[in-house]
Amino acid sequence: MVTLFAVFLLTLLVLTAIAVVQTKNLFVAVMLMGIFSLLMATVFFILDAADVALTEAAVGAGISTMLFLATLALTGEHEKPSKKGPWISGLVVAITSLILIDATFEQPYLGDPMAPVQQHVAPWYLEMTPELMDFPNVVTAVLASFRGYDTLGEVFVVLTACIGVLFILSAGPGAPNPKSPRIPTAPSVGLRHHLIPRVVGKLLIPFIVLFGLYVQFHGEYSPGGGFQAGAIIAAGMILYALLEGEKQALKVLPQSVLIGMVVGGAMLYGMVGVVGMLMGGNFLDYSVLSSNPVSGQQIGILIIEIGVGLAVCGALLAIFHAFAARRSVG
Amino acid sequence: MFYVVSIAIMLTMALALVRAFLGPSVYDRVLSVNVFGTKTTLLLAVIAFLYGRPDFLDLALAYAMINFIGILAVLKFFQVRSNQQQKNQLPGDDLNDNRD
Amino acid sequence: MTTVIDILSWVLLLAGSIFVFIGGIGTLRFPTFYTRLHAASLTDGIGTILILGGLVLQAGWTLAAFKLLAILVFLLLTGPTAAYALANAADMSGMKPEENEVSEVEK
Amino acid sequence: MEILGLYNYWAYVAVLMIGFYAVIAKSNLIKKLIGLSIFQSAVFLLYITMGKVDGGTAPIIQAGVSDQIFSNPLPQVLILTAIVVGVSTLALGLAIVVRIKESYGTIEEDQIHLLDHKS
Repeated sequence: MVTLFAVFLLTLLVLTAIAVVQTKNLFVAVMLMGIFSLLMATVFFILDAADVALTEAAVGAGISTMLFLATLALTGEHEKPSKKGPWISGLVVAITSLILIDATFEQPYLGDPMAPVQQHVAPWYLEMTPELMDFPNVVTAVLASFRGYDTLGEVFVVLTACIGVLFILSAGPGAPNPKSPRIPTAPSVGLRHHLIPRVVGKLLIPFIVLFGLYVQFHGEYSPGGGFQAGAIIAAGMILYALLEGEKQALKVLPQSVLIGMVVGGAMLYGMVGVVGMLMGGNFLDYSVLSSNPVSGQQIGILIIEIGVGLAVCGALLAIFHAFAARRSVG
Repeated sequence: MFYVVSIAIMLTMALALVRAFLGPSVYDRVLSVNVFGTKTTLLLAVIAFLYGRPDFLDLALAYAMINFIGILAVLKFFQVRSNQQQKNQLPGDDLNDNRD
Repeated sequence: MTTVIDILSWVLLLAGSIFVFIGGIGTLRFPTFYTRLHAASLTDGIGTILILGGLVLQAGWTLAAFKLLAILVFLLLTGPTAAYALANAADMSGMKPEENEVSEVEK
Repeated sequence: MEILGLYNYWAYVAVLMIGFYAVIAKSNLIKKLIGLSIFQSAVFLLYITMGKVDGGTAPIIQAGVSDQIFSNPLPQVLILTAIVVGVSTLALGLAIVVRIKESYGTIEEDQIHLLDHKS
């Protein structure tokens, strides 16, 4: 029955995707992308991926919508009709989709427990997590410990992307110039004139941050962890920036602190691995961190999740501020 | 029982989606995104019970928060854009006929 | 006792879904933006209260009930705020209710 | 349910191809990035679909409940990190679009080509 729900939602998903692509107004496309993300997250939840649904909701529907809006404010929102005919692209897409649909008939059916992907490694993870880490969330265990190398790599990708964005957006005609004072109508005033959203929003920010901390530190027991918590806290701080203006938000968390968070988070993650090596284990093997291997694993996972949370939160906020600080040119 | 509720919510989601496709003004679309977000929150809460795992209600809470922040971001976007249009004295694209 | 609570929660859930669905129809069928906003935001409020209230009765005295109440408080704070913000933004952009009505009918 | 067993894969193909079409056929750079996001989401959908097990539940072990079947945690971990990495690369792309707009005054691919050929 719930599978039928998934079928219905997937149909809506495909329709939304078509609408996103065919609309000429980019603002509308971004709004529909928000719906697309929410639908995607619901489908993930129905397909048993609670952690992924939380991430997709916080990142896809929240952060990327805001990034798109910040870009649209700088570039304009009307798509000019393309001169090149869609026929060749349509043909390429049609042929590729025929090949892919042909390939799907080789796939195991949805939920088939005998599918090859279910036979290897995953049962071992499910079996060993209670034994080695003694906490229930297998996804966190795999993320932070069994496949800790992967996650370290991802954190450094986020760090690199953040550095890239800051470099690209710190030069050029639209770059924020500290010497010239802002004109009062600049985007930095925040939503001063909207009393009700301001009051309600400011009331809710502490709870959003608190919820983010809960997601961060309860990630071993329920859906959550550093990635989700970082995104949720970043969304809360972005709400503050929206309400009170960029300047005020940067006073609370200056750009230097944010960059410190990104670098510090990534370094914290790496240092846990190095400390493990110094204590006689392998890189990112947390068992040696304490006399009891299980509590060693738990300590290691807790610390690296904090590192991930700091890095993601700092990176997303730094990127948002880099976009918001630019003036639109011509 | 939960099935009936979730089907009703999903049908409402579909109706809101049709409104998002039709427009006609951008505000209608933002409205339907908002309706869609709250309905998704409710749907998740119901499905958490349907699956017998009410500990997953965190997700619904996160959705509610993110949806609100998204709407305020849109509001801010409108404000920034109207500021820009005043500043540049551009003819400005009329918001109210975005039929596409 | 449990059957009474069960029946009560079902009644709440059913009433909530009816309200939610009516709101959905209103969002789709009403002629102007402000009327659609009216349909959506009002039924959002009552539908949320009823559905989450029904779920709270199902959950009993557990952590889940507390989380549901948190979601309820959150939605009740944010829903009307978002509706107000939207109406305000539409009004500021020069979309007046009465003009809009006329033009929409003509279209 | 047998007939619907492959529906998720078809939806994945449809979404993937819609994103692909946006990337190759649209000339607006932001539209291309939106298409890329859609494409990316389709890949996420494929992975999560492969991890689902019939009668399973999310891989978070409930205390006091035995004999539970869990869905595969591995694809979920891969996608969880991929989503966050996806948004940071998206931000990089958008930053480049902003700079292109400032340098060329447009974000339409064909006009950028024209400007490049003129100079």
